[in-house]
Amino acid sequence: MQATTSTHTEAAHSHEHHHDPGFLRAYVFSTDHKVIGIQYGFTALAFLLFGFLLMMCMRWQIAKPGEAMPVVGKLLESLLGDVAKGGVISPDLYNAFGAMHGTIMVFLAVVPLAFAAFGNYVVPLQIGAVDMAFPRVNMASYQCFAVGGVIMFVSFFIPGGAAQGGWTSYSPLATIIPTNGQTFWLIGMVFLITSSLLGAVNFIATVIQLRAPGMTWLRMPFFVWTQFVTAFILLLAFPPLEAAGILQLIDKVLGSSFFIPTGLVVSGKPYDVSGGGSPLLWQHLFWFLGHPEVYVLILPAMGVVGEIVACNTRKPLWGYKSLVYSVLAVGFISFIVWAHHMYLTGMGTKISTFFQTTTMIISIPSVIILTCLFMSLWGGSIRFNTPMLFALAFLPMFGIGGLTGLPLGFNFSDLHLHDSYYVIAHFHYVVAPGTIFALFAGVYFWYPKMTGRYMSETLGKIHFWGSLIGMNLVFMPMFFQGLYGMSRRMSDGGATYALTNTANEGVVTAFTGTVMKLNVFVTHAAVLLLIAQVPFIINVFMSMFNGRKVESDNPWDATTLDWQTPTPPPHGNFAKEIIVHRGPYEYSVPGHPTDFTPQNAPDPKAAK
Amino acid sequence: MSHDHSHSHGPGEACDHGHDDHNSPEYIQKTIKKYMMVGGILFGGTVLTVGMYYVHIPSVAITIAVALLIATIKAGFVAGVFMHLSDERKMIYGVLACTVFFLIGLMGLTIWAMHDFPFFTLVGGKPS
Amino acid sequence: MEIPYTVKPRPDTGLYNAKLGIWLFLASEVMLFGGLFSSYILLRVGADLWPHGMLNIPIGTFNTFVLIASSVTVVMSWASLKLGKLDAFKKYMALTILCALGFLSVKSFEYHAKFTHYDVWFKDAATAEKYFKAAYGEEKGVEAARKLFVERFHLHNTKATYDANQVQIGGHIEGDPLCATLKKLLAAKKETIQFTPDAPFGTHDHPKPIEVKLSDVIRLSSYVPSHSTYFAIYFTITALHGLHVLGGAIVLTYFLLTADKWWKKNPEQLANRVEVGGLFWHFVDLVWIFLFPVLYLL
Amino acid sequence: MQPNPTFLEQLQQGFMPILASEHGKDVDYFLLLIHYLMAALFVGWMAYFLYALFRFRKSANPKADYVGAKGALANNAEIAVVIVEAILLIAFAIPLWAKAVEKFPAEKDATVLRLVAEQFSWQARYPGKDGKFGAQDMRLITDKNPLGYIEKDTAGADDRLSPPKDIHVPLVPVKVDGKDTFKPVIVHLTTKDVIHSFKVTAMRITQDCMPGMSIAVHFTPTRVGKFNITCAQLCGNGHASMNGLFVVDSPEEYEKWLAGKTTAAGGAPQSFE
Ligand code: HEA
Ligand code: HEA
Ligand code: CUA
Ligand SMILES: [Cu+2]
Repeated sequence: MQATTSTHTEAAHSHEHHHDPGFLRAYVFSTDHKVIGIQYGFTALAFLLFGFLLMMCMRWQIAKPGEAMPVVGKLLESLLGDVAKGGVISPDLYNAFGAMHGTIMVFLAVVPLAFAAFGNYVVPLQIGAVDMAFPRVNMASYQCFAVGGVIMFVSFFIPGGAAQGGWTSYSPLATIIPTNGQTFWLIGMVFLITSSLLGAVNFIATVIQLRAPGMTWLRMPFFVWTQFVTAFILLLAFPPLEAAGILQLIDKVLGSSFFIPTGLVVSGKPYDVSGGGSPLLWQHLFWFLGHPEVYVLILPAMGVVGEIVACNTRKPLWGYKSLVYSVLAVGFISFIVWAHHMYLTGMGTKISTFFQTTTMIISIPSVIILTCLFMSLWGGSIRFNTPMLFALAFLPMFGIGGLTGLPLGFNFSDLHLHDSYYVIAHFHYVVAPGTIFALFAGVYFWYPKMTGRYMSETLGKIHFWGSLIGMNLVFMPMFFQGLYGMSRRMSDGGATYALTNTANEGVVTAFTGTVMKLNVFVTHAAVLLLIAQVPFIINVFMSMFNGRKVESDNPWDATTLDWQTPTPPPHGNFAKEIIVHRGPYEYSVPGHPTDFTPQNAPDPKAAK
Repeated sequence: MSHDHSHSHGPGEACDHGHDDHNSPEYIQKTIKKYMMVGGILFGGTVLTVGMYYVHIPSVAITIAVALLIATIKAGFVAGVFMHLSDERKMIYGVLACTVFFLIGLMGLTIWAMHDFPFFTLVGGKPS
Repeated sequence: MEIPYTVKPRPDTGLYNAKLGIWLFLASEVMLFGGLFSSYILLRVGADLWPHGMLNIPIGTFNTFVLIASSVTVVMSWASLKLGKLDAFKKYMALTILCALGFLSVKSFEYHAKFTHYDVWFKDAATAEKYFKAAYGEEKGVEAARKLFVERFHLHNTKATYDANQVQIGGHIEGDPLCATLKKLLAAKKETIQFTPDAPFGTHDHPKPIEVKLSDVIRLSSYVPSHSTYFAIYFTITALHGLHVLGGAIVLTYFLLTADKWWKKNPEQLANRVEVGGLFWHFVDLVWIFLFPVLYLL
Repeated sequence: MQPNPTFLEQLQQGFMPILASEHGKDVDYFLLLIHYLMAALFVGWMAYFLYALFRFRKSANPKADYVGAKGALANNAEIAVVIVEAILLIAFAIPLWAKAVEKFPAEKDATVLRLVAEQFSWQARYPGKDGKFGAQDMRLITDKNPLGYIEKDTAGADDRLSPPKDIHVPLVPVKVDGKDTFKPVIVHLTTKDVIHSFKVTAMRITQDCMPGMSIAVHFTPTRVGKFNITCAQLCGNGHASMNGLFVVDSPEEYEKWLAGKTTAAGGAPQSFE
């Protein structure tokens, strides 16, 4: 530990030789991977909060169909006009918020946070590189992302509002809605996709080319592996969606018919286009990305959890090789399961059998990954700090989400569950208490490296328990609602189908009081969840100034290279040249004086 | 993807190709001849394809197959010689192999899915 | 500390960074165009009528030659650098850029020709017949129109049949307006248009202009994306390809203009940059090698 | 008809809506099986998880063990999951799908109707005595002819049109291979505009209506009653209110209902009330 503190002073010393690059160069147009990572991180967190707030408006409407939203309703009316007349969220606005909640959460919050922010900050550090392979491409990637984000954000305020076709933007609906929201969405998506592609090229090249001497493939931390595979998924799955987006844009703007078949009649009038297209084509191209995309959301999260579990159990990850191979397998198979989102579009039996089978096959590597992480606990010396709590909670939460993917994966049970709240609950368990918890864990874990200060443990624990309880109260009831037949994307929360609706008199499947009461319950739980985020926000900002200072460069006594740098790492990252001597998780090595052996610590045998 | 490098060498060690030969003037001179030849082949292939169109082979299937075959051969020459793929590093083959795998998945499965569609389409609004 | 392997290859991979980078980028490009080609196949296979011979083959062939030539010159420019001949490099690179500009200008003429060529659909078979006779003569008129239609869609080769309700007549509107539509013409308070029909199949002589009442027309469209899925996919793919040509040309021009500076500073890096730019350029050529037969010939 | 059950009572019936179709039994059974598997895995892993967290907490186990768990348990758990999934897939999902969805009954032995979705309503056409639908052309659609039937077509002369959002089928007892069952229903689904999805939870059936296509589904109702049709695919701002009634009548009531409906294509649709 003495050694690391001395590198600290050394770095501080060498830092003085750098000339001051000026505020703009240092923070806005920086090409340093750490600055870009932090830029991504804050933008993504802001969008995460924004996406959540959109959902709170929707949850209000689900719980109280037709009633004006207190306070916020007025604000929405003055900002957005008639779509929020009298503070009531109209179906148009509900659909716009729904589509944008999905889009923002997936493309503007979780991907940038999990992949771009953590990836940018941590991957070069963990492989012992001085920066990304293409720093300027890295900056361009962030700028494309920012432009895409601005376009998405602005689209709320254009006449007619944001896109209303769901995050899946199925044609013909997305094309037929006369407002311009969809056009903005598509242009925004083209920017976001371009950003991800640039990022992916950069990540892959960095991992392949810039690993420090001795950092062989199987000495790379698990986190780097997950990012590497994620980058490949982005690189190869996004372009077909970009193609599809361009086609839909041309449909929308130039009136072509890629996704519009002949003979449509909209509002009683023949739809005036040439026809001859296919709505299924859009779905294929969308889900060709859409399914691999969900692994883009989960793999980096698994990587974060792996790092934190290893460090806080003080022992090597169990089955490191199986983890790596499983991640590779997930990456490959994720490209050939996409049509399980399309079982009920009338597809033939042969093809649906194929996709059911691949869907079951892909669950196997997921099971292996989770099993390895669970088994890693055995024999550990577990420290329950905040990052570890979130990382531990990830495991059963992802487990629930993953397991409930199984009934959806068989077309026979999907027959009943398709497009119900069961699906909503399934994937939120994976992405919200799953991925988001892992990301929280990552923030708490790497914060000391980024700032030189810890986040508050007390606030952290309040945040953790509030979030854990809140998340489960929000999403667990949705399984029941889904089983009962409650459909998703209903702007009135299913009131049309409720027994209280007089038109449903005598209808035996009308929603009973319980189903409708659960709506209200979930909304209350969501409020609790929102309140539980307050300590986090306070914590992030306050700890920068008065958090407890780290006592060394390696505050968690971790083995990977990201902790063998000065704190915070200077431009160029490492104070001296790094040579890697061993695997990533050499914790509690028998006979070693400390319970961790950093990857770059000289080989004791060689020293003799 | 790339596990063939599980015991990768540190920098400074010998690499898997005699790289310097490839930069020698004699070698480049030789390749220039190759480039000219490939240029010729590409021209010839184009003439052949267009010629075929004017000859008008009765079977559409054969026309398509032959035209695509010629195009693939031409593409092979461009990629192999102009883009030096015939003589590239393993890493790049790995990347391209993944790409080809996914491309086949994309094209093959969507086309299969569309063909395994048991239901008829409405043409001009009429069931056909 | 500097980023390693920007010029010299990394020993264990044998690659310098940019070369790996461009190949990764090209991999994603393969998927992009792959997605578009898949769309093309699905649209075409799903269509009852897919037109044929709508594009000018000699021009397309010429452009193919231009691109192939540019591929040869760009690889020669790299080889020249490797041989230490800066002047030869400049010559070849300039030729490449010229080819790119040639390709683009030919393409824009092709586009323009499409934007000013129209198809007109009539409200029913009887009306259509009336205009066919006016265009191609009393006795042979219907037959000539039918022949044009059959040839365009290769009806002798498909299951679809000649449908008098769908028949259309192709040609030019007086004054060659750009991208006019029925809506625009009506909005301009037009009641009739002067229409020069296409030459009958197998000839090159346009018949005399005929007068078409807009009230007899149900649809009128120039050859733009909204005309049919064929033109939609044609314009999408070729425009995207055109953008790649343009982007490539800009980058290559930049290499040409800064060559002297780099030659002094680091000739090897210049050669690497040209190699990487060339890889992109060859890829653009490679895409065209497929586009040409698929869109023009098949 | 149905009293308002408490949460507990609903939990006891698996939180599933009333079941009213033949294959629905299989769906429910299959869902139950999968949830048993999921529950077993969840409970097993949770027990392990909590135990491990407790036993290996820092205060109880200050020094971690470099090697950790020895394989068998985990491997066995993985293999078990694989086997159970394979069984579910091969022994249940695929054959059940083939039985329930793929094998269509003959049209003459079934109640056949053509259901057309539009923003935001459902309307059905019944083929009448001749069992043949009149030809249809979307271009003819007007207010008076909501489904675009060609009037000249004689096959359509005895077709009947349902009011919007009110679809009826009869419950006709029949014997198939000596077993008592009911007459199956075949629904040909189309849509005029965007994608909708025909979902009748009581029948355990969901099927997207794809523009430009006609897709058939079949199921066998097993009890009379009024059930909800839900539109399960986002189709615009009226998506939430795009409900409909799927009424299974006794044969007599069905005939009575049908008799009142218009026949000619040109007939104005009756209003809902
Ligand atoms: C990160 C996101 C993510 C992940 C990882 C997954 C993982 C899986 N998903 Fe999910 N899915 C989504 C996000 C995700 N999904 C989204 C966003 C949608 C909806 C899109 C939309 O329509 O808008 C969706 C929809 C969706 C559908 C379509 C449903 C429908 O529309 O009708 C299907 C169907 O097959 C499916 C299946 C699966 C399967 C089989 C997995 C498998 O990979 C899961 C494998 C994991 C396991 C099997 C867990 C193993 C765990 C254990 C064995 C241990 C258990 C221990 C404890 C519980 C303590 N998903
Ligand atoms: C990654 C993806 C993701 C995430 C994280 C979430 C998170 C949440 N989602 Fe979302 N959701 C989707 C993706 C996601 N969702 C998608 C794709 C759809 C389908 C859309 C469609 O139909 O098209 C959907 C739909 C959807 C619905 C269904 C709507 C409908 O069908 O009508 C509901 C209903 O309750 C819902 C609720 C929630 C809730 C309560 C959360 C909560 O878990 C949110 C929790 C959020 C936080 C805990 C944020 C904490 C962050 C901060 C506090 C930031 C701090 C900031 C700084 C420090 C600067 N979501
Ligand atoms: Cu129709 Cu939703
Ligand atoms: Cu999926």
